[in-house]
Amino acid sequence: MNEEQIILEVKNISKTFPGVKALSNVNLKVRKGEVLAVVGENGAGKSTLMKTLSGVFYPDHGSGGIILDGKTVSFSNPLEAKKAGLILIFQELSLVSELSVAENIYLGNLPRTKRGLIDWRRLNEMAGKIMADLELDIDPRELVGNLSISRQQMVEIARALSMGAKVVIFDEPTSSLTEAEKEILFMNIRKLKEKKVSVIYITHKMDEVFQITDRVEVLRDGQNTGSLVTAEVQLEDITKLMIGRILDDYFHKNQAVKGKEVLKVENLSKAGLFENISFSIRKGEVVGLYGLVGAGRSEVAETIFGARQPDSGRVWINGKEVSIRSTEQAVKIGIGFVPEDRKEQGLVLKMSCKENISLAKLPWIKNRGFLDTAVEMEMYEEYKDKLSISTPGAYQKVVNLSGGNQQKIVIAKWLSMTPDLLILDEPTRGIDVGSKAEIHKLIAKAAESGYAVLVISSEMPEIIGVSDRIIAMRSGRVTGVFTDAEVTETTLLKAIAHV
Amino acid sequence: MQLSVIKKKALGFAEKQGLVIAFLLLVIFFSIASDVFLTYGNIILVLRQVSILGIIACGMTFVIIGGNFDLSVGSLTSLTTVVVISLHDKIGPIPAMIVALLVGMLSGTLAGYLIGYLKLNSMIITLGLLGVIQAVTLIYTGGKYSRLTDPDETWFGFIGRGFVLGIPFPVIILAVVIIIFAVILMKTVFGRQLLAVGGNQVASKFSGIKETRIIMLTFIASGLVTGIGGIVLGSRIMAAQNYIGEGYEFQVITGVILGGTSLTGGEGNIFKSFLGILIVGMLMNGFILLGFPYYTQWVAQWVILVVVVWIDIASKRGKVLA
Amino acid sequence: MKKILRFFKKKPIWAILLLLVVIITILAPEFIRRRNLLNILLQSSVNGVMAVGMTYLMINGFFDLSVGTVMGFSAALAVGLQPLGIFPAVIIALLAGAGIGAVNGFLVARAKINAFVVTLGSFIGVRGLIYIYTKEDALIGERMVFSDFGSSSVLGIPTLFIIMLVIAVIAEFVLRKTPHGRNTYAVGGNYEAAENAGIRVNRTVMVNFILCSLAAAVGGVLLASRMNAATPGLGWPDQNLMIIATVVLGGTSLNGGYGSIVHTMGGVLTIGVIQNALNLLNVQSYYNMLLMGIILILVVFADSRFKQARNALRVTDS
Amino acid sequence: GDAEATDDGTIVIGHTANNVGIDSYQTTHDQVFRDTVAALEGVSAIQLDAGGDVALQINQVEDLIQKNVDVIVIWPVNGKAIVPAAKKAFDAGIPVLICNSLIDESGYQYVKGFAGPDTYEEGVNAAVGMIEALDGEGNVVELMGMPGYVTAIRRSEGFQDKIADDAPGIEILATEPTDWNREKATRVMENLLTKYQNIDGVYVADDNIGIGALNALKEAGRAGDIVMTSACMFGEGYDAMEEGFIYGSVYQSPAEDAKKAVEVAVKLANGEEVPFWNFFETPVVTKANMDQFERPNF
Ligand SMILES: Nc1ncnc2c1ncn2[C@@H]1O[C@H](COP(=O)(O)OP(=O)(O)OP(=O)(O)O)[C@@H](O)[C@H]1O
Ligand SMILES: Nc1ncnc2c1ncn2[C@@H]1O[C@H](COP(=O)(O)OP(=O)(O)OP(=O)(O)O)[C@@H](O)[C@H]1O
Ligand SMILES: [Mg+2]
Ligand SMILES: [Mg+2]
Repeated sequence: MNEEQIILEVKNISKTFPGVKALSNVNLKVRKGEVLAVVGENGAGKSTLMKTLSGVFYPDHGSGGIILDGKTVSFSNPLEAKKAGLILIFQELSLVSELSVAENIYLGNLPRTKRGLIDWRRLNEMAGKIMADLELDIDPRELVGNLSISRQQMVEIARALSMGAKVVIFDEPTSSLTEAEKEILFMNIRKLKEKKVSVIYITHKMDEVFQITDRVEVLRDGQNTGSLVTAEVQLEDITKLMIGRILDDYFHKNQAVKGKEVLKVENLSKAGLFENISFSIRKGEVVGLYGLVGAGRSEVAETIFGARQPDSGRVWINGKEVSIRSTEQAVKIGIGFVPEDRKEQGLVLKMSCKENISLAKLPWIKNRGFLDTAVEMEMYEEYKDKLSISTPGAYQKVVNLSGGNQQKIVIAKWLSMTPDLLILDEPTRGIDVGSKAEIHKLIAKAAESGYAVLVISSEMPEIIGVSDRIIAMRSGRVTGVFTDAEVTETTLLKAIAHV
Repeated sequence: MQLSVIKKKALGFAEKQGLVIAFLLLVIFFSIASDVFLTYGNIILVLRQVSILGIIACGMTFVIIGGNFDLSVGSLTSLTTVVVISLHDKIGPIPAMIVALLVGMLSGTLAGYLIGYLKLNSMIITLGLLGVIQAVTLIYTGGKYSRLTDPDETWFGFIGRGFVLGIPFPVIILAVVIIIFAVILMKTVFGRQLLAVGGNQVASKFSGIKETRIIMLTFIASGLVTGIGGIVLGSRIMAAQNYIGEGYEFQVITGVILGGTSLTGGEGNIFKSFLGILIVGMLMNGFILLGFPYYTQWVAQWVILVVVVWIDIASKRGKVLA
Repeated sequence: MKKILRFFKKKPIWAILLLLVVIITILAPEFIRRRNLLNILLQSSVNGVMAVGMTYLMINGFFDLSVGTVMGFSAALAVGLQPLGIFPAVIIALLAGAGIGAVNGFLVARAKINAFVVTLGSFIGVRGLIYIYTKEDALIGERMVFSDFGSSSVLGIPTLFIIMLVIAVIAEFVLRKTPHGRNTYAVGGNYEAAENAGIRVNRTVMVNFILCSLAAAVGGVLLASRMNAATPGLGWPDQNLMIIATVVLGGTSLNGGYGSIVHTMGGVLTIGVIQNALNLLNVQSYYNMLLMGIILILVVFADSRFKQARNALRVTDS
Repeated sequence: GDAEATDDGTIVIGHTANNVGIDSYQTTHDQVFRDTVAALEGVSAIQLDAGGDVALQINQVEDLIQKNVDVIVIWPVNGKAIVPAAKKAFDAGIPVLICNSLIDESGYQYVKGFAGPDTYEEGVNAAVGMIEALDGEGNVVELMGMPGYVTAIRRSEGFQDKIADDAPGIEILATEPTDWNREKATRVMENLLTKYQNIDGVYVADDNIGIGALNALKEAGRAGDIVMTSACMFGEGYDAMEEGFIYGSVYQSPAEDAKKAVEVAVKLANGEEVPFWNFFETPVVTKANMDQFERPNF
């Protein structure tokens, strides 16, 4: 590697949290104008590394250093890093939705007239120019809140450019993007490359690694386990470095014998969200609900779970017609629901692992009217082992767990309920390949132990891999039902694509 | 695991030290400055003086754990006092007390419905309710004082004035309410669900918890204990004044905040709330004992509130300033 | 027509105000008389100034429970210090207000103590200061010029209202045109984003706390000039909450990031009109209180529904 | 009748009260005022209530000026703060009558008169009773009403002046505000009893806080032993006097108060000249003469 081309070098960085060594002696080199993938299991330390680089965290005392553009640097906050050209684009976008696009781009650095007032003309011109540069069709005067998520991401990129970025870091940027939006993002990343800006790209989606990156850096348990050139490697090479073994059975086909009908939905409608949704799931069956983001799948699932009320339509559970008015009722009837946004909908972050696992089951673990904490502890121990959740202990707050382990906590919560119907909405979003395989195995196991399972996913290989039957949705309507045998990627794509 | 439990406990203690330190410092200060402060009689006096605020604080703690405020407790105290006093002679003490409790719960239900189910901002809603309740009180009494025709002929006065084994009855009521609320919070399903809802409403809903109902129940609990507070107050003074509870809301909230209940919800401790209320009560008692001008206690409350909360936060983050 | 509807949907306060004016005029024809309208303007000017300060702070994402007592404190100083001369007295009163704002701001911005706690503290504490300073008695000004000013008018328009108007116009201008104004929106809209963008967040918060208390102090001085006196109970107990409610009425978000002075003025006028009407209509005071309470509840209810409508508009916009 | 300011020869009285509903006295006053007006031919009233808010009261006076009423009766929330508003009415040519609580001296020039009790004298009377009961020797504590409120201040001044002038042997140990709140009065009294072992007398600004203080005295077993005098008699105080717990008090009837105000106001509206001071009788009551008085119904 030509040393002169190195824009960013990380040497022997360590970072310790109370009870966790998140990074130990990590090294990283980024060349000018390249896209470097950083991959690793949940909790491997990817986000921690990036936050340490960009001044959100301090590295451990005396643990090596960061060299940016030939100079040793140490940032005490993200702003310093930004000024030096190292820009981290957070997963939760950091834009102000009530301000205009142009203001957001130049936030903290708004051009002023001689009198010290804001120079709106110049501001909009400058922003317009950057937009034109990126070939983006966004009006600088538009309020950011009026833009879609992907367009907001573009605004972030524009801002990075306006600040003279040398390295832009994306931490799982595509988790809330549609396929088409992802393409726009990639186009922009390529533009960054052309401008000789380097990109660090964190993802769990291996196809993206091959699509967009030049090199791959693999982390495991806070350590480097490999540095590869993307064009020269296979998926297996990467996953092996990530999880320390070969991932042989990525998808688990469910072998369960199908039983009676557990869920039947007929003509379920909600104005503006979905219309005339009908399908059914049998005991032991895994049904996939596939569509683009915004197709209305979550809304259907949330309606079945009682979190929303339909305008019309009928629902049967185990052959009995029900009208589910609340999530509480749904849980009593025997429905479990792993929601798509685990931080907002799945977990009480300031509560412990133990308390989160027992959250849905509380009314059933009473002893003489009081909460039976012994049972609660047993539940925790049981599912910690069953799902191999890695956490320092029952009292660890879930906010400190990695994404994958957080997701397992949510799944544990529902498995402990032994529901008749388990709904999983994007269960592997932000989950590493290893845990993904485990979750797939869990889904199959759940079906085999007699649950009916509904899985929502935006990943085609996953949905084909885990489902016995697939229901395709587009703009709130069912556009096709496929059995495992007849489904192909093309037919599925056709069913969900916008015409 | 053992280790992490110990560590957690140690950390937890360090965080809460601020309140305990402030409390002890005040006790030391007052007992040096006044030789009657630490006498049995005065301690009992202070306990009795804070009993009404303490009872109401239990409900307020629940409300704040749920992530809300209840500014209506002051005027609700006035209303329930008026109700119990004005009905006492007409329907007898027990039915009058029941009606007062029902009125408290009714008001709590209304607040709970608007805030829990319709998800309206609790601060403004309970502010509006404060006015409505005050108006209802005035319309009900026609602006007159209510009182008992024959205060000496009823056992009702025992509630606010009686003693059991040398302990004032209001203090016993306070202790019972504190224990019940603490047990509910720490040992029951509802308590856990409340902490969950305060921590994350949406996630609680998606765990099959009826978050709307939980929030509503916190306000009903607040209305209920405010009703109890109103009864004790009525019995203490054997009369009712239309504005007697004015400003209680701020005293109670101050105490609960001193007790370390997080204003963002999801955390709280009934015993600490009581300790906070005790500080508020001690100030009034101590300042009169020391002969300080009455209103200096407000300034002291300001300083103590800021210092205690600051110490708490600073010890949590390990730095004085962020 | 659609445009008008849309405007009212986005800024419902003006529709509410218009409706009120029509109804009240029908019920009490003298409402619409010039003198009465001027009265309303005069009576709204103290609240108006205070609401301007509160709007800044609320756009910034905080609110201040102490404005009522700060108002009382500065009124007491402005009257009590008149032996020093009116001008020095007013200056000291304003500085004292700003000083309390600075303490609040420091505790919120630098010590990161919850703003509710901080301002609840000063709400109670400043009340103590008032009573200590006034020795628990009302103060009366030595010079009638002060109150002559308070009841004077320029070209028939009450001077106090003109002062409020000037403050409001400047405030709106600063919000729209200066970096501090935009930073206020940014900090209130997304604190971390603002911090990461290099905005001096602490300074912004601090300045807005000072502005809010300063506005309250100005309100106190204006009120004192209407009475040439100050009473210890001024602003207690719930003027603070009324001001916050007024600002919310004007559509400023309780969560920060959204709002404007112009619409706050809508809220101020609405409250002013309602109070005036209750007096003109000779509504008994108990019902007066009842009505105010119900109106507050309805306003938050409407606010939450309008917010939904606004978000719906937003989706259809894009 | 319904109030509408016209020039048809009927009289419209505009009235802004201090804080109706805060105690029975003010409520009764308000009610009697209404009833008295209703009973009069050709007189009507617009009755507003400032709710204890000085700013609101000023607005109300302005609004009454707008209504062009024939006379404005003000029960000031605060005697000092109301002066400019009185001046406004004066400038508008509307006669102003102050009732119950006095306006500040600087405002005398803008008002036609005062109708109500002499609250200073009430304080003096309570002091006379105290001196009598204690034989001019002893330690006394004072429970005030609402700080800043004229009645509270004047009763306090009357009491303190009289004690200072006539009984150098009496020491006032403490003066504490109670905000006219009975429960607060109890708490304050409890704390004072803890602080001072040597209290001989308690002076209370009215019987409502008096009963609050009496509750504390009873609990401490000192009722009757510690002398209490009051500056305003309420129904319960009447009973307590009967039982011997209150030594002396002052009889002040809200009905008299209101009637006096209406009477003077009507005269003013008709353009008649009235004397500035229109006190109504506030006689001293002790156990000896209490049977001459009806038990107050508030
Ligand atoms: N603030 C924190 N306090 C304590 N531990 C933390 C904190 N942040 C991260 N950790 C721990 O550090 C380790 C690394 O976490 P990190 O978030 O960097 O993983 P990651 O590779 O980004 O995982 P994911 O793919 O799930 O995002 C994990 O064990 C996590 O629990
Ligand atoms: N056209 C759109 N542009 C931007 N956001 C949209 C659009 N349509 C829907 N959304 C938002 O995207 C989110 C996901 O939508 P929805 O839940 O309906 O889709 P879904 O099929 O469940 O997809 P997923 O579960 O993958 O998010 C929702 O918050 C919705 O408001
Ligand atoms: Mg991560
Ligand atoms: Mg969705």
